[in-house]
Amino acid sequence: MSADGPPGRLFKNISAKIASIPMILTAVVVFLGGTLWTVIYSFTDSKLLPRLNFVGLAQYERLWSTPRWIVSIENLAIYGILSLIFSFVIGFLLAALLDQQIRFENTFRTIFLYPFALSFIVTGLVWQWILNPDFGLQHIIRGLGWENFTFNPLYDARLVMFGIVLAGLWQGTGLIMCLMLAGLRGIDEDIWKAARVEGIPTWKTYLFIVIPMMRPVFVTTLVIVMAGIVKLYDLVVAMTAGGPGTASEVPAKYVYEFMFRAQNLGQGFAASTMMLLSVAVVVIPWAYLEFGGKRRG
Amino acid sequence: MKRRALAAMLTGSVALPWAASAADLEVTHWWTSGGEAAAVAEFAKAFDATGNHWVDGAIAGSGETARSIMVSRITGGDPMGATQFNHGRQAEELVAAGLMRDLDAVAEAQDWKSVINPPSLLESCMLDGHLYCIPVNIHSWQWLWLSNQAFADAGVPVPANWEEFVAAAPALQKAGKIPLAVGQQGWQMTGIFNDLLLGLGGKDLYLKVYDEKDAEVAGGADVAKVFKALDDARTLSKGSNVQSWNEATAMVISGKAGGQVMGDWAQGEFQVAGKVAGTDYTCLPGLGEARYITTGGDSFYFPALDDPEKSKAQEVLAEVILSPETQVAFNLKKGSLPVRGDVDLAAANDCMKKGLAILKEGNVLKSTDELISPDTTTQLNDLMSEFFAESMTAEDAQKRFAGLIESAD
Amino acid sequence: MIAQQSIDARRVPEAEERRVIGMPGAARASSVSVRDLRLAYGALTVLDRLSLDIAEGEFIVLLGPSGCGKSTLLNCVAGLLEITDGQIWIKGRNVTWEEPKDRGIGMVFQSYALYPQMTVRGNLAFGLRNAGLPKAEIETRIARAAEILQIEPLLERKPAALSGGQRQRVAIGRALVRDVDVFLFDEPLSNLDAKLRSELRVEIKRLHQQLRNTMIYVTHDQIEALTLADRIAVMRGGIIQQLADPKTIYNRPANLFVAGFIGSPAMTFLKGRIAERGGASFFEAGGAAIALDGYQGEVPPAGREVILGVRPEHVSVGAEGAPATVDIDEPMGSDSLLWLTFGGQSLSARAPAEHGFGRGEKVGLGFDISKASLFDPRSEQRL
Amino acid sequence: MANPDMLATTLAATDVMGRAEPRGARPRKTLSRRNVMLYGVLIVVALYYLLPLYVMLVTSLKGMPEIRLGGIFAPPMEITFEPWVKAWSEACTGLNCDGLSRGFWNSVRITIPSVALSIAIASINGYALANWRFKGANTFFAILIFGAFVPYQVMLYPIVILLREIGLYGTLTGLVIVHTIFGMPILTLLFRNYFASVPEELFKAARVDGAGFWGIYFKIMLPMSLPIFVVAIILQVTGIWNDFLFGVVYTKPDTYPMTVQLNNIVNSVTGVKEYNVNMAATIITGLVPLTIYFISGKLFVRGIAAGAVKG
Repeated sequence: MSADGPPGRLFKNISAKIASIPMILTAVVVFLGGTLWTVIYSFTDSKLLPRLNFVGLAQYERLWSTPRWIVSIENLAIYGILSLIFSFVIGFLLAALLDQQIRFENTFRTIFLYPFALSFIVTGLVWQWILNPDFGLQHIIRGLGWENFTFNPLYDARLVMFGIVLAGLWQGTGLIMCLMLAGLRGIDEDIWKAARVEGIPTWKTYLFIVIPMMRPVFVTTLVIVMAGIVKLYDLVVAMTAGGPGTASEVPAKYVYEFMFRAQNLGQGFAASTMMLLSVAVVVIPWAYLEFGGKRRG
Repeated sequence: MKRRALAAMLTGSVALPWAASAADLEVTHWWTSGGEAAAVAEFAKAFDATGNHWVDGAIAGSGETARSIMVSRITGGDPMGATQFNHGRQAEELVAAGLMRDLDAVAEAQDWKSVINPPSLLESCMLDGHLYCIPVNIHSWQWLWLSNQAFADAGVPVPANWEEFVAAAPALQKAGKIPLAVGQQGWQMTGIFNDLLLGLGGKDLYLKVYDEKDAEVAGGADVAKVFKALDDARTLSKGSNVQSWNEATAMVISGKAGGQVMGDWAQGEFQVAGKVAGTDYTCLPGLGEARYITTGGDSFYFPALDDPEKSKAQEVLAEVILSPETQVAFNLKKGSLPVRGDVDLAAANDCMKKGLAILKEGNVLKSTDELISPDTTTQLNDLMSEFFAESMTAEDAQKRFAGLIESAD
Repeated sequence: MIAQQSIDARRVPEAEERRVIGMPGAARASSVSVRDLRLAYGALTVLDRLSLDIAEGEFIVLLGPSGCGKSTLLNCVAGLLEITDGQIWIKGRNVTWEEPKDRGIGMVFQSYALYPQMTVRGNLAFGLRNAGLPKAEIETRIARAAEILQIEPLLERKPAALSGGQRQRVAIGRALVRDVDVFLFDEPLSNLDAKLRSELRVEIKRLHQQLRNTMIYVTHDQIEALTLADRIAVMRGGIIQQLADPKTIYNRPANLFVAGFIGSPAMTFLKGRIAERGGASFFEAGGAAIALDGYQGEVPPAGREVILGVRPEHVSVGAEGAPATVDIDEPMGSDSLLWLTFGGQSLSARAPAEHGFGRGEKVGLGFDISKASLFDPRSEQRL
Repeated sequence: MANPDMLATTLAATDVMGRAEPRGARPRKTLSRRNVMLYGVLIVVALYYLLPLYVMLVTSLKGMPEIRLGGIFAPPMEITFEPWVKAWSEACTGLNCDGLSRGFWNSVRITIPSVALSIAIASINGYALANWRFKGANTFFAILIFGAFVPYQVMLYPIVILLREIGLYGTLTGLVIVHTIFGMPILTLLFRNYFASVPEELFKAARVDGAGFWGIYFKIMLPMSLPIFVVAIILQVTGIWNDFLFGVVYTKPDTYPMTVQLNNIVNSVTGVKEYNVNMAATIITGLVPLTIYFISGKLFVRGIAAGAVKG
């Protein structure tokens, strides 16, 4: 490079830029381009094939007057809130328990983590079976003498989302536990000593000292958990196929089915757009603040 | 030509002109249950006998899963050799976009116009005067399948129509049976509704609602009766904790459930299980009420391909599928009716013969697949599954149904 | 500003006395020159129009509290940070836009920054291999550096198997093998314990005397600065407050900040005003007065408010002198630090270990005014 | 956020791998009430986690008649491996009755290049983002993170069109690209965090030593990134092996992955559901990711510690 003046802006860091081309292409062409494409076609009356016959907001009007969409949103909210709370609480508690210098830590950790290796299809299938009232849990417990025992979430519209959360947690908390455990191990040993010297009870140390220090872990975990929640689809399909009725419908399923089953792409794209926009509005500014911001982290 | 093709199949000879160009043809379909798989094997066998090779692209689950994959592949520029669709309006746009090839030449040569019965089947494959698909079978929805054993256990005679069935339900329940087996999927419930609509309301009402899309009628007193009956069906289906239709059928086969409202494809399951119509189970077309059936069914579409050898093989496949021998073999296994009026179905069982008789009488109507768009169908399925799962009143359901018909396309 | 004024006063090292040992090329003329350097991140300006000239073979220390910009300046010289404006010259060459490797520098870091997966030998060889040197040459250089730093027995070990002091020797070795003219040290001793620190400090000094390379050394430890430097640049807020040899910095700090930052125990500051009696100037505070006879600098006119800065060791405690009261006695082994009240203000003084003064005792103070400083309270500059 | 620079620089370079030892409050070694509670809770929770696996295993070893008798938790009275044999080599989908065996090799063929490519690209992305930030890089990264939240179903159609336009639809390459694209957000995040936790001075030292973008990546960063690579490999093998949607949409019957066959077996019902075969098929399909977990569990935690703890 010439020593006489600054090199051109474009050629600064040129290797890094070249190496980032796949990322830039993915971000711009797939995620941004795909989103724009979806948004544009959501204003059309595309049926089986996309076509640019604009119909204004008609798809959105229909979307928001469809009970199934409303149910889907509510279900996602229920699932999201429940699985966020429970996976964080359970994941953290398990991690805290494993962090007590116990024996067989590896064994326990493997047991908690293995469901994560299975696909949602498998998880859904097994839990559908365990929760089946005719030969699953309810059947067994009734057989043990509690004749009136009723636990039949998958065929009860009011309880079905809880059944799905149960299976979702079974599969997902292991990873959360792992992340939390890693976070706990990253805490300086001196913090524990200091807390003990000052006579702060263990639970308080966790709550007011350790957890605030684990913020980066919580951020990463939140990204992973939330990304999983928005995408919720396979588990529902495998466990209930959206039933009973439409009681366990979720937005991703609505999108998929309107695009391919109802052959109403426009409607599917409108639903996609609502999902994408709500995600974009929350995620992009947050991601920029969290990961952009100041200097190299 | 037809004779020669027939001869080729019977002898397994490959020395015929069109057999000279052998090609692998991938055929996608969603026929994966026991009876279905046995039936589709007949197609494959016949096609392989022409020297070509049937590459099986079965996708299990339901038609919906499979259809999304098929549409993706066709629009993605990686089409299969042939694919199943329900005939009707599902593939309309693919044809319009020029992604499907026409079969005019084969149709001409084979004189399908005069052999396909009812002719309406072929019509629904036409667009702008060209033929784009071939119907492979006639499926009718309007059947009530009853387990003779369940009724014997309950100590009541096997009912002969819907009213009797409803009346017999308490006895079944007392005997620990579930009166009506229903899989928890919207399309199965919509099927029950449509059957009740045609069975209890009759042909005119059915057409007023679905063909003319008369919202007033849909909200009127006649349809209200149908919804009342649907309410009964809902009550009778309590405790039916299965998802797919064949699991529900299995409940009837084993005598756990009294009956199931399902299309004639359920027949295949009874057959695979070794049950005999009349002695082990009873079938009531039109639910034992009005003797009409709708002629839905499956058809095959042929995506436009660049490879001339494969294009040729497509024509061979179309021809083979519609040949009388394949038709007989296939439909016997599948439990559906052949699309040709000129084949002999002596081997058919009781139930199929009942269907054939109705077909002969000409009491056939277009299926909802042909009358309303998949979009409307999906909304209808949602409504019905909500109705079955929740405590929605019949009145509310009807109100939404009327609204749906009003905006239907 | 201050930096610019002080440049002219820089001390020229006695180049003719240098004995050249070790690295060939160490005697080559070299100097670093930073011209009007500006570094800004958006609206935030970290370094503003900073200039600094370093003579060949000079050992310069950048000293200041954390966040003063000293490490940033070093990184700019190294080429690890891209500057916003200005120029950097090394050995008469404009290297402003050159890669670090092309600037002829070697750098030693606080955390040693040894490549954990490579052996010590691998660490030393890495840069040379990147430069495409022949194998034999690499071996020669490593052997020589290892000899100078006495790390020969460690060559085949991984960094994880080394102690902190050993790691830092290796880190220095990595700069050494590059055979460069300018060494940059970024707080190299901060991670070591006190004993090791003083050992390595001596070693670095010896190394400099041996090699006579230009060295730029960043630290927040004034002892390191005072012991090592030919010249010290005291920095705050991205600005060089004073650039001078250690003696000047110590005795004639350019402003209040430098005065307070340098020296341990710290300089005491007394607020007061100038008075004049019989042609002599006095510093007056709370009824007490100190004669300003022999002050090294310009004594302002009477009536002016000033701050008097005086180091504890330049205050003598005895029976006679300016009256003060003993508050606290801090014995420090070799001597004692006395905290006194003088003219209503607090003042510290160094006294012999066996001074015999008790708490509350009245004493008299003597001041070595030639080593004291007067500051303008508003501009904080030395007068 | 805690200042990561400080955190990173105070860590000696060799400590970067993260710790694997417990560091919580120390329990007494005796069989105290606390320990009884601790292990009690852990064992109960472990049972909850093991229950489904137990059910799967037990069921897969039973014959159909025994399953009909009910009692999904009862151990098999008569152990039979027939369901396993059937699931592996006999179960039918449509006309193909070769069970999962065919899909297994397809899955291997899909998984290996997809895992390799996605990790290669994501690690370079993360490295560029952490150590060589250029103008606009954060904007692209923010979009990428947004991509992590995009349901696959939503992007199915645009990707069909994209692949069609570049002529890769229906090819293995196309599928590998799709997996790479959808694996990129989370992996890039992990790698970026990991590389950011490597002391900056190490990176600076390497630059002074004359190593460039690729030199530092291959000679400095890669050799010290084993834990995060293990995490990435585990996540990707699991994700790609278990993928159904892309596998079925972007391939043909000849190259269907194992999950598609699993779905076909599980959902093709011949009258009565063959639960034992289904369960055997399920276990067989999950065997590869499960094995990887069991083997590298400890490294996984260490890697996670390095990739997620430092933000």
